[in-house]
Amino acid sequence: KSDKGADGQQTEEKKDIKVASHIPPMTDMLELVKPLMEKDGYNMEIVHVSDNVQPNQMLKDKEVDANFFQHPPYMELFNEANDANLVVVQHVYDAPLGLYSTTYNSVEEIPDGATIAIPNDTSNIARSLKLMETGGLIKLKEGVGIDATQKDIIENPKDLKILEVDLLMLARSYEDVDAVTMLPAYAEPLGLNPAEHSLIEEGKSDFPISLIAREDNKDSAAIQALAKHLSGPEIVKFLEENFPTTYKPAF
Amino acid sequence: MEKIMEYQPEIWISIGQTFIMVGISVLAAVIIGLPLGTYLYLSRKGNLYENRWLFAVLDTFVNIVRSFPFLLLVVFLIPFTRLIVGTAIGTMAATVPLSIISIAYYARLVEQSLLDVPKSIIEAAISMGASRTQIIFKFLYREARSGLIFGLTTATVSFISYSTIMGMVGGGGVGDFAIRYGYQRYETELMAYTIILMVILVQAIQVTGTRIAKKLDKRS
Amino acid sequence: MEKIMEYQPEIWISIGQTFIMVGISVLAAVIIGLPLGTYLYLSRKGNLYENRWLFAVLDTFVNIVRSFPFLLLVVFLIPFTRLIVGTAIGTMAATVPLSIISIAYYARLVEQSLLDVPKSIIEAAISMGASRTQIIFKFLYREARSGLIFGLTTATVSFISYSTIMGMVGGGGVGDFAIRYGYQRYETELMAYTIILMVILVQAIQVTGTRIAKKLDKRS
Amino acid sequence: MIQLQSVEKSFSGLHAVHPLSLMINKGEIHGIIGTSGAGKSTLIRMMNLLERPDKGSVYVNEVEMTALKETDLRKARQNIGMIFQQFQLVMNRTVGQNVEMPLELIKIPKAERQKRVEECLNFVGLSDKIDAYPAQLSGGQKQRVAIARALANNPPVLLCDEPTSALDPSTTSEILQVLKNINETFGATIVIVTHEMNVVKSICNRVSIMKEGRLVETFSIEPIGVDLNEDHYIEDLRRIAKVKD
Amino acid sequence: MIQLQSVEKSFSGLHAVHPLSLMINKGEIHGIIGTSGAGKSTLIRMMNLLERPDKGSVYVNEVEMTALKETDLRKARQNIGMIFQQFQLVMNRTVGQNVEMPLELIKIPKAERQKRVEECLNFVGLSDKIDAYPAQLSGGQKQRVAIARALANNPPVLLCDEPTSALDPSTTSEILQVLKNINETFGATIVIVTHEMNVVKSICNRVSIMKEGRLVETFSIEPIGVDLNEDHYIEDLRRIAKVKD
Ligand SMILES: Nc1ncnc2c1ncn2[C@@H]1O[C@H](COP(=O)(O)OP(=O)(O)OP(=O)(O)O)[C@@H](O)[C@H]1O
Ligand SMILES: Nc1ncnc2c1ncn2[C@@H]1O[C@H](COP(=O)(O)OP(=O)(O)OP(=O)(O)O)[C@@H](O)[C@H]1O
Ligand SMILES: [Mg+2]
Ligand SMILES: [Mg+2]
Repeated sequence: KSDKGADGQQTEEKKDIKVASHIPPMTDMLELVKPLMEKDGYNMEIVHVSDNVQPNQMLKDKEVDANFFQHPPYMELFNEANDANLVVVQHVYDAPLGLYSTTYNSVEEIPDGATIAIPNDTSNIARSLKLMETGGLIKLKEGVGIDATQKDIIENPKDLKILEVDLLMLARSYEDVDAVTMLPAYAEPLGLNPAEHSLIEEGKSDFPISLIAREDNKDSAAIQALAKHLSGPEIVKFLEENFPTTYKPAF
Repeated sequence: MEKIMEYQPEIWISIGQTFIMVGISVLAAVIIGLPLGTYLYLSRKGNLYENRWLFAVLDTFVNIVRSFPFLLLVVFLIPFTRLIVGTAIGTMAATVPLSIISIAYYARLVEQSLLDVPKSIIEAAISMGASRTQIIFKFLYREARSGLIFGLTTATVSFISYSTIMGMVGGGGVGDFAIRYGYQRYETELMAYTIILMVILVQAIQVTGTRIAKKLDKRS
Repeated sequence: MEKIMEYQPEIWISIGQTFIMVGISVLAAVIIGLPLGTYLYLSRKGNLYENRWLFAVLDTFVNIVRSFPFLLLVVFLIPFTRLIVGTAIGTMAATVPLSIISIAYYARLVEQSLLDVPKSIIEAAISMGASRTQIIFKFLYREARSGLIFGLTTATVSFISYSTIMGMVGGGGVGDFAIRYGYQRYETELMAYTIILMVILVQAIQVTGTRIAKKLDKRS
Repeated sequence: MIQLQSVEKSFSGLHAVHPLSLMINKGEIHGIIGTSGAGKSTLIRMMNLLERPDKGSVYVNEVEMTALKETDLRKARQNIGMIFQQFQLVMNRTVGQNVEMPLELIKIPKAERQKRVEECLNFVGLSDKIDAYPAQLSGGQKQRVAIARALANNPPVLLCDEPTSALDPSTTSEILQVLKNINETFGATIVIVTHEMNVVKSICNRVSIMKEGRLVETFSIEPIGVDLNEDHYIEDLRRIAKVKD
Repeated sequence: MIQLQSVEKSFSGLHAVHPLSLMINKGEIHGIIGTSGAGKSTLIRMMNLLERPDKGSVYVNEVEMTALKETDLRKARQNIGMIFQQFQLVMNRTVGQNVEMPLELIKIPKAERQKRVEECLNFVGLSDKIDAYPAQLSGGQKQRVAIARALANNPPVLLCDEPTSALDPSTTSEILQVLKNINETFGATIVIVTHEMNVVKSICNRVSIMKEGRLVETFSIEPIGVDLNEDHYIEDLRRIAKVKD
C-alpha cells in the first residue's frame, strides 16, 4: 500500500517507515528530513501523538518503526517497566532544562516558601529536582536516579513548594509562580533561553533528544538512513538558524 | 491569514478526521447505545422487564466506562482496538475508544428520555397486546423521539470534545490540530481560526438537532 | 500492595482534590447551570418567555464552551481564572474551567428535562396567576425534579471524568494520580487500585442519584 | 361579570370560535353546552386569556383583560378559578399540596392554608386522600382535587370545563351543591361547560348553546335545585330491572 | 364471556376491590356503575390483566388469563379492545396513526389498515381529523379517537371505562349506536363503566353496582334502545326556559 512517487519519476516501490513524534521542533526536524528520506527511497510517515507514553508503546508493539521525542533515560524507564527492548539509535540535540523566574534574577533571591512549578512527567520531575539540587535549592536522597520524586527530597531549607503541572501548561504558569523549570521548546516562545535567562546551569546534559528504535530493527537500512539524516548538515543548519542559543546538536 | 492559507490542506484533513471519528461514534451510539439505554430503562426496578441482574450488569458497565479516566480507557482498550481495526494508532483506531465512551454516554441520556415517557402510554401498548419490540419501537421511541434526538445532539457535541483528546494515539481531528499548531506553535491566529471552525460545526449540529427535535414533538 | 500502602497519603490527598474540584463544579452547575438551562428553555421559540435574542445568546454561549477543546478552554480561561482565584495553577485554579464546562453541560440537560414537562402543567400555573419565579420553582422544577436530579447525576460523572484532565494545571485528583503514577510511572497495580476507587466513587454517585430521582418521581 | 366582545379564535386555519359576544352577569351561574368540538373549551379558556382571542376583547369584573400587562393579568387571574377538562394536577405534589397551590401563590400563611385545604378537601369528600399523589387516585377523585384546588382561594369568578364529567350522579349532586353554596354565599360568578342536562337544570340561571364555533342560542331558566338523594338513580334503574340475579 | 372468580386487589394497604366474582355472558352488554373511587376502573382493568389481581382468577372466552404466559397473554389481549378513562393516546402519532395502531400490531397489510381506519373514524365522526395530532383535539374528540382505536381490529371483547364521559348527549347516542351495532353484528361482549344512567338504560342488558370495592348488586334490564334525536336534549331545556334572551 505504498505510494507511487510523485510526477511518475520512479516506478519502483518505495519502502514505508513510520516515525512517531510529538511536538516541534522534533516534528519540524522530521519534516525537514522527510524529502531526504524520499530521495533514498523511503516513504516516511510522521505519526503525531499528543502523549508521552504512547510513542514508546507503539514502537514496542511494532505499530511504528521508530520514535523521536525523548531522551535515553526516559526510554530506559519504559524498557524496565514494560520489559521492552527499545534502543537509542542516534542522539540528535540537547535541550537543556532551565529555571526561569519573572521576579528573581538569581537563586539566592528566591525567598523562603516560594512556589516552583515543574513538569509533571516522571523523567522531567527527576530532572527538575536534580537541577534544583545543582542550584543548591534542595538536597536529594543519595543515589536516586531518573525516577526521583518529591518524596526523595531530604533537605529543603527554603521550604519551597514544588508544584507539578503539565508540560504544556508550564509556560502559561510562568507568571503564577516564583519560578518554573522549563525545556527550551516551551521557554523559547516566551523569549527565554537557557544560556541567558536560566537561574541555574544544567551543565553537561545526560538528556539528548534521540532517535529511538527497537533491538530488532535498529540496524535496518531505513533506520540507519534516518539516523544519518537526523545527524546531517541540514539539522545543524536548522538548529543554528532557528535556535542559536537554545539547542545544540548532540552528535 | 497567510498561515491559514498555508495550512488549508491540513485543516481539511483534520476536519475529515473529526467527521470520521465523530460520525462513527454517533453511529455506535445509535446502534448500540440506544438499545443499551433502552434495556437500562426496561430492566429497572418497577419497569416493564424488571430484571435486577441485567440492570446491575448494564448499569455497572456504563459506570465503569464513564468513570475510567478517558486517557486510560484509550490505553486499556488498545488490545481490543487492535483486534477490531488491526492497529492501535491513527484515526480509525481512535474511533474504538471514542465509540465505547459514546455508547455508555448516550445510553444514559436514552435512559433519561425514556423515564420521561408517561407510563400510561406503555399501559395502552400492553392493553393492545403489543410485543416487546413493538412496545419499544412503536410506543416508547415514538413518544420519546424528540428527547432522543435532543439527547443525541448533546451527546454528539460531547463526542467532538472527546475526539480532541484522541490526538494521543494519532487520531488527529480539528481539536488536535488547534492544539498542535495553534497552541504548541503559538500560532494564535491559526488556533482562533480552527476554534471558530469547531464552534461553527457545533453550532450547526446543535441548531439542526434542536430544530428536528422540536419538529418531531407533537405532544402539545 | 506495598506501593499502594506507600502512596496511601498521596491517594487520600488526590481524593480530596477530586472532591473539591467536582464538588465546586456541581455547585456551579446547580447555581448557574440550572438557571441558564431554565432560561434556554423559557426563551425558546413558542415557549413561555420567548425571546429570540436571549435564546440565541445563551445557546451560542453554551455551544462555544462545549465546542472548545477542553485543553484550550483551560488555556483560554487563564486570565479569567487568575482574576477569580488569584492563580492559574493548582486545585482551586482547576475548578474555574471545570465549573464553566459544568455549567454549559448541565444547562443542556436541564433544558432537556424541562422540555419533557407537559405544557398542561404550565397552563395550570398561568391560570392561577403564578409569577415567573413561581412557575419555575413551584411548577416546572417540581414536575421535572426527578429528571433534574438524574441529569445532575449524569453530569457529575462527566465532571469526574473531566477533572482527570485538570492534572495539566496541577489540579491533581484521583484520575490524574492514576495517570501520573500508574500510567506514566508504569505502576500497574497502583493504577488499577486508583481506577477501582474511581469506579466505586462513580458507582456510588450513580446509584444514589438514580435512587433519589426514582423516589422523587410520583408521576405514575 | 364576564363580557366577551366579538371574540374569535382560529387554530392554523380552523375557526374554533367565530366572532361572538356574550355577557355573563355577576353572581350568575352560566351553562355552556354544545356538541363535541363546538368550541366550548376554547370559549371558556378565552375568559381568562389562557387562549388569547385573535380579535375582540374580554372584560372580567369591569377590567379589560385583553388590555392588561403581564403582572396585572397575573393578578386578575388569581381571582379567576379554573377547573380544567383534563384536571391538570401537578403530579409530584400531593393532593393537599395541589389544593394549597393557589394559596401559596398569593402568600397566605402556612397555618391558614392548611385549614383551608382541609376545608376544601372536605367539600369534595377527599379528606382521607390529603397525602396521596394524583397518580394514586381514581378518575373521579382527580377531578374532585381539581375542583377543590379551584375553590381554595375563594375566587369571585369560577370557570369550570366539564367539572363533573368523571363523577357519578350522587357525587355530582354534592359538588353542584358546593358550587351553589359559594355562588349564594360569596356571590361568585360561575361558568360551567357541561354535557349533563341535569347539571344545567339543577343550578344554571342561563344557558348558552354552541354549535360549530358559533353561539346559536342563550336563554334563562329557573334552576330546579340540587337533588342530593344518593340512591335516586339506582332506584330508577331498579324500576326498569327485569330480573334480579 | 368474561368470568371473574373471587378476584381482589389492594394498593399499598388500600383494598380497592374486595374479593368478588362476576360472570359476564358472551354477547352481553354489561354496565358497571358506582360512586367515584368504588373500584370500577380497577375491576375492568383486571379483566385484561392490566391490573393483575392479588388473588383469584380471570377467564376471558374460556381462557384462564391469570394462568397465561407472556406471549399467550399478549395474543389474548389483542382480542380485547380497551377504551381508557383518560384516553391514553400516543401524542406523537396522528389520529389516523393512533387508530391504525392495533392493526399494525397484528400486521394487517397497509391498504386494508387504511380502509379500516377511515371506517372507524367515520363511525365516531372524525374523518376530517385523520391527520391531526391528539394535542390539536378537543376533549370529546380525543375520547372518540380512543373509541375508534379500540374498535379498529373488531375485538370480540370490548372494555370501556367511561367511554362517553366527555361527549354531549347526541354524540353519545351515536357512539352507543356504534357499540350496539358491533354487539349485534359480531356478537361482541361489551363491558361499560359509566356514570350516565341514559347509557345504561339505552344499551345494557345487565348492570352491576359497586360500592367501596364491593359488588353490591347485579341485575338484568331491558335496554330501551338508543335515542338518536339530536335536538332532543335542547328541546328539553327549552321547555323549562323562562325567557329567551
Ligand atoms: N395506583 C394506585 N395506588 C393507590 N391507590 C389507588 C391506585 N389506583 C387506584 N387507587 C385507589 O383505589 C380505589 C379505586 O379506584 P378506581 O380507579 O378503581 O375507582 P373508580 O371506581 O374507577 O372511580 P372513578 O369513578 O372515580 O374513576 C380508589 O380509592 C383509588 O384511590
Ligand atoms: N391547539 C389546537 N390546534 C388545532 N385545533 C384545535 C386546537 N385546540 C382545539 N382545536 C379545535 O378547535 C375546535 C374546538 O375545540 P374545543 O376544545 O373548544 O371544543 P369543545 O367544544 O370543548 O369540545 P369537547 O366537548 O369535545 O371538549 C375543535 O375542532 C378542535 O379540534
Ligand atoms: Mg372541551
Ligand atoms: Mg375510574
